[in-house]
Amino acid sequence: MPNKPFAITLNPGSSLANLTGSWRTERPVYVDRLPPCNNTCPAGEDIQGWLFHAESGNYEKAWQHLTRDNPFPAIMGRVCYHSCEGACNRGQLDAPVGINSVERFLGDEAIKRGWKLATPEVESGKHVLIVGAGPSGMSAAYHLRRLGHRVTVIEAGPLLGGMMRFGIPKYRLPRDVLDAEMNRVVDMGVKVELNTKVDDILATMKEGKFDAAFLAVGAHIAKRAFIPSGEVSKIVDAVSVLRSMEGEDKPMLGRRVIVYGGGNTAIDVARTAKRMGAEPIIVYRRTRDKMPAHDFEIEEAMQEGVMIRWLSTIKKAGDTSITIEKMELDSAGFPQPTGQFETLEADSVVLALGQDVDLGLLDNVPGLEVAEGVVQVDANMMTGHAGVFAGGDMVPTERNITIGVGHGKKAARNIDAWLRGTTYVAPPKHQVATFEKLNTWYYTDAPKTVRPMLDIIRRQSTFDEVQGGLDESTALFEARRCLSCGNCFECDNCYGVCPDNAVIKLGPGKRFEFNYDYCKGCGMCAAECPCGAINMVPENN
Amino acid sequence: MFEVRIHGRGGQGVVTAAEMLSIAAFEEAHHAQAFPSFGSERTGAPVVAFCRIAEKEIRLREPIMEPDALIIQDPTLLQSVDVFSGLKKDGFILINTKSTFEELGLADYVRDWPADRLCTLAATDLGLKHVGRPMPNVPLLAGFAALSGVIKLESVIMAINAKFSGKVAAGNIAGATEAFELVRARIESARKEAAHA
Amino acid sequence: MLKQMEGSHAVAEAVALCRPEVICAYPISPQTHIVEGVGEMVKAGKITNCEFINVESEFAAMSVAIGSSATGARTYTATASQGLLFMVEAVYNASGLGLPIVMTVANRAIGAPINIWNDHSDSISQRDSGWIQLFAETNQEALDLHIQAFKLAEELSLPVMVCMDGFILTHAYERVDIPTQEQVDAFLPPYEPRQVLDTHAPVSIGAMVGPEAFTEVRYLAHEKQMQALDLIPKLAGEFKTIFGRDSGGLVRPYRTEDAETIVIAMGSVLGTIKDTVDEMRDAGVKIGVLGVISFRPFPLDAVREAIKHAKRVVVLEKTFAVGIGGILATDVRTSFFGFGIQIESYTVIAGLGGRPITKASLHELFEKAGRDDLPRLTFLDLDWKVVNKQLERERKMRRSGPAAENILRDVSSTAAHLG
Amino acid sequence: MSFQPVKFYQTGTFTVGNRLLVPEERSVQANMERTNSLNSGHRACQGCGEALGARYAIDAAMHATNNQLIAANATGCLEVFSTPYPETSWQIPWMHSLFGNAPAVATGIAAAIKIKRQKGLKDDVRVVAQGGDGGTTDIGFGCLSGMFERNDDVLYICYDNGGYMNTGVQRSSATPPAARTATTMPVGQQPGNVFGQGKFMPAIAMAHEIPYVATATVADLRDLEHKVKKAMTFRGARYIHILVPCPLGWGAASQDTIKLSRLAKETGTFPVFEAEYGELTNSSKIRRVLPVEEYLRPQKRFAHLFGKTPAVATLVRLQALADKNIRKYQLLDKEAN
Repeated sequence: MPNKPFAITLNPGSSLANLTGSWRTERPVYVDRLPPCNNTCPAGEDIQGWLFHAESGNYEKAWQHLTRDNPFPAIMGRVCYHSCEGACNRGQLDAPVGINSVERFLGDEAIKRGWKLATPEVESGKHVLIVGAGPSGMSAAYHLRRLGHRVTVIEAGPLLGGMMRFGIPKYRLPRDVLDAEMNRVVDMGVKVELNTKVDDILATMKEGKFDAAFLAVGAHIAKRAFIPSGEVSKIVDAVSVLRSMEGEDKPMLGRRVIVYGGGNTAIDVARTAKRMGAEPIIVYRRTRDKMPAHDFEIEEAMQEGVMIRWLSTIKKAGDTSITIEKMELDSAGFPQPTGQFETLEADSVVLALGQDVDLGLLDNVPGLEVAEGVVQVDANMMTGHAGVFAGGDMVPTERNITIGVGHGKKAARNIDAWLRGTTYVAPPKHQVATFEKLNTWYYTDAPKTVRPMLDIIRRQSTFDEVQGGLDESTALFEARRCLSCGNCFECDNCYGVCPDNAVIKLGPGKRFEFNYDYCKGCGMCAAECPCGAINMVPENN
Repeated sequence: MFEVRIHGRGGQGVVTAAEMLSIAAFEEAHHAQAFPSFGSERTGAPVVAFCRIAEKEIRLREPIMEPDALIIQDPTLLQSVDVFSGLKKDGFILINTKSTFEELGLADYVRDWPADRLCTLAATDLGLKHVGRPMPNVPLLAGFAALSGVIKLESVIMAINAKFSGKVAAGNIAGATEAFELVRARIESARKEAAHA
Repeated sequence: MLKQMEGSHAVAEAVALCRPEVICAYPISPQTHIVEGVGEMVKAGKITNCEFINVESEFAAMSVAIGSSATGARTYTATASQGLLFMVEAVYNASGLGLPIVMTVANRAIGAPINIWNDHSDSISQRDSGWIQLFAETNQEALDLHIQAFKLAEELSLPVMVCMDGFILTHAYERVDIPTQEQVDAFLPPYEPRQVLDTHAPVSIGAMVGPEAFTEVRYLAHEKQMQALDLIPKLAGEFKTIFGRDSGGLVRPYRTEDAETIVIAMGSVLGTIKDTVDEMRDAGVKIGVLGVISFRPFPLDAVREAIKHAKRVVVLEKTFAVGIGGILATDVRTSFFGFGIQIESYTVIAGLGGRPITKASLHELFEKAGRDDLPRLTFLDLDWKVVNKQLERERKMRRSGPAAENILRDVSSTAAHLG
Repeated sequence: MSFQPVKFYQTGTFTVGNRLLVPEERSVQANMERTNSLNSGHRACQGCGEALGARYAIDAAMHATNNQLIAANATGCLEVFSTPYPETSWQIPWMHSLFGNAPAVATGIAAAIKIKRQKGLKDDVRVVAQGGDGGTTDIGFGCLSGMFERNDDVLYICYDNGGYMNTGVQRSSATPPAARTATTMPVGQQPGNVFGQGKFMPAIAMAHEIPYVATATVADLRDLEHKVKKAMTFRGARYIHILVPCPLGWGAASQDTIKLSRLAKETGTFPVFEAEYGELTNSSKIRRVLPVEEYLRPQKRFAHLFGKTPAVATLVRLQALADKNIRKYQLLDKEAN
């Protein structure tokens, strides 16, 4: 600057010559953490990932992202017990993100708009047998097909869906929704054989020249309990009642229906009975908080007029009545008889005491081990017999649709690896993004959107779907409540709050980089990162 | 060089009078230098202003200590200020008053003075009459022109026009003219008396 | 065009002719008439494209000037005395930043005791501030120096102080020749800043400079003032070509050719001295005068050249360095010290706080000097009676009271009659 | 919130950026092409609130003026750390003159610009002056008041960190009561800065009835940018007072700068509001009211209040001051609370 007065006048921005990064004792680094929703999802969905696209209003991309892991968002959005929402960090702020409702919205949008699942680019030439067209089997079919394998599903029943159809009343899962998502998998080129029971798995595999098999038979056999009863007493099991709802002949239960049990099936059956004009009473031996059924379902059932007798067991069933004994909880929380009895009028008793799987097809499989009514599998979901995998209700696990769907995915990945002669290794999990890692100040106050509920009168008398869906604006709102725990969502906070302009913004979708030439290591970026995606680590000298 | 000292009180236009005197002299192609007593005098306080008139550049910057003429704008100053300090013998004295030198008690001081170098003029009244304000400075200046002959009435009028405009200028010109005539008449009668004496 | 007008008004006219763009000032006697004059001209539209800002202090006045000058506007302000001291921090800043501001200082004493009358203490207190200081002898010169000052300031990128004696010049009505706008425009081109706050070429002005470069910055300021020693006479020459009169320059000798005694002084007192010298010359005394116009930069060579044949110099200055004596005198001695020139030098402190410097006193002074019968340091017309009385009082009493008020009481018998 | 908040978005308008907003509604700081008026390489301490506030404010002003901006800067930390010889961090025309004269220098710049515009300059160049609290409330107070009174076309921005941090953390007239500084040590009968002294410059600015006065903190960027941009829609004197924590002077962790700003606002200790022509027009409401302890406790300058015997009486007085701010500046949203 020869023309400017010496030292008095300086050229702009020349301080770039001064690399203040040398002051640093700690450096910020960008990290990705595992959001608790993803961590919890039995189906292994990248919930935060698909919400990200939904937040932008790009629902098809969100759906595509979602269905990478789970092909049934419309079903999930209705029947999943959404443990993700229980884990959601937002729950500690106001209310969890309504992940389930957004998922349903995406699923419904996909059906409405006819979005298609991705088909494989290359065929592997391998053929996989799947036994059972329930959530686990159809999930596996989808994933294996995506991976390029030929898939044949053999189903004993007349329709696709398994327990999704025969275990869940239509007021919770309308059948057109179920059919749409099942058929979409079939449309990928999955072969289905209905009304076909596999009696000997190895024989069927050999006959069909299958390279591997995935066993996904549902728990359709009701558990029985001994109840002294008269001859004319009408005692049926819940699975049969629910199954018969799908056929032509509706079950005849009478007006006063006693449902015995405290699980979700008990609730389903009671609510179904209510819709058929009955006055159902659930008899359960423990208290409400001990009831295995989900509380919201209990609440909905009670709203609809289902009566519940807590702390009661059935001692005797007569022709038109039953005798129950009152129970009390001991200090360990177990129910103990009190010797006090009561008589309830009853036209029928429905037993909802749990179900077992029919394992007859496995009788002659070498190496395969069965214990406590379920098949033992290794970490890769393979049974003791090479090439035979199992999942869903058949293996030791909690039983619900989402877990089944997750098993299908996991099995598919392992089957795929096995077919290629390798072993599937899941990518390492990031550290979970816990609530204290977040700076929640930055999130707008936004209470959860309440999904519309059907009028109580209609709920008591029809099988119309109880819970409505979100419309686009509410779905968008709900998606945008996501905190993006542990993963940069490009809020620009680090870029903005750096007093030294030492954060480089790389552009939409490309996130940021630190400019360590100037970063002094003050830690403000990490402190003010809303989602905990920046870590401060000591400089190594 | 002709040196004039003007005494008055703050608010009576003493400094303006000196300045106008210098303008009048300048209009007659003289060199002139007017300056105040450099004080921060407030209204009512004794004020002095000076004016030098010469035929060449005036370099001298000292106060006028031996004036050729005195204009006294307020006769009450006679009690408190040595207004006659350094006045050259036979210098001009013009006093704003309705009284005579004798009535002012100056009979002894001016005993040997030529009568045509002494004059009193009720200048405040003239100011009131023509401008509506008790400003004696312009009538005195015109009176001084008549008394001393150092400047002409026309030059005083030019100085008035340089300092004032509109009605104020017109009033001042009228006042100046009347004052000039009054003083000239008195001087002439004084001279006649002196000639008769 | 010849006009009879007040010095302040003449300066205002000169400033107006220089097409200033920003004028800011805070009133202080005896500068007020200047800024009132330019303020009215701006308001009346006589000066166009000019912003007149009534600031809240002298510190603000100089600060506003700094801002506007750095933004490329030709900037003018005026002050005096306490006002100059109040803005000192900004005064140094303006020169340090090399901003070509022109400021009139209507020279006035500095208190305490408070005193509104003329001497040079205010300007001289800023002799090391890095400003160029030019002292006007007459109102004509004051007027002319302002025109030259803008050109000088802008060519060097240094601020210039035009110093004129408060009241003695600022309030004196005398004849001045007001140049035409065409003449001024021919002499003074539009301001082309060396550095400017420009949104299209951003720079940082006024950054901190550490030990590694500060000396160089200061040296460069000195170097610029050395350049001014060449530029000031050159501009005076150009000025004469266009305006037809001698004004400005570094020094102005008067009857020094064969002078044995040369009186050196600055400002309006030179006129009284010249009158005295003329009278002494008429009496056959070989005496001359050297007026110093450029006090900063101090023209060592020009002063030496003017006095080298004299036997003695009498430096008469309207300022006083308490504890040592003369200031101008010290600079004058620097001009010939070490050059093998034998000159007696006498320092005379005169005219402090408006004390009139009379021909009578000067006659006596110069005659004494001619006989080399003068103390090295003389206080012209010092009232020893008053001084000794106060000293006596202080010797006698611990609580002798405020000196200035005592002295006023002592001299009150003579205080009333003259200004 | 003094600006229209964005509703129903993941982070609304609390974060610096929001990918879901249309570009025009995004903050200046979110822009990849933001000016970085105060560039990297400056010598501010780690976590300097003033460096942050200055970039926020000046970038916003640059944005609002289409990059036609000149800044005058008072002496102080900002000036010293931004122009270490022979470098400068400023990318805009910038000038430092003295400690106490930034408002007047800015007046001069604005005057020069006005004349240049009269003479044909096309660009509508605007002027900001900036300084710390010492340069603003103490030594520059006279010049600032003069600039306000004349209604000069200058936006003055005060970065308030509550003391003379540049010279080693001495008390200024903006130092809060009870705070420890090097000249108000926590000793004696009334430890720390005394109650009842000091001045709140925004209220004084309002008393001048200038077109626009606002306060802001570095914790709420959108609010700050909104105010700077709004200030630029006015002609005449404008004043923005930004609270900028000083990790050194406050004895706080470098990463807590924004957090402390937030707490200052949420406790009512620092009222965030806007005023036009002397009248309060808007208050940034407190989102979740917190007791003043939350703000004081992380700062070592208040550590003496939380010793073995907590200074309960002092805390009560400080809480009362915050409560007064809440009432006076209407900091609670009546509907929300």
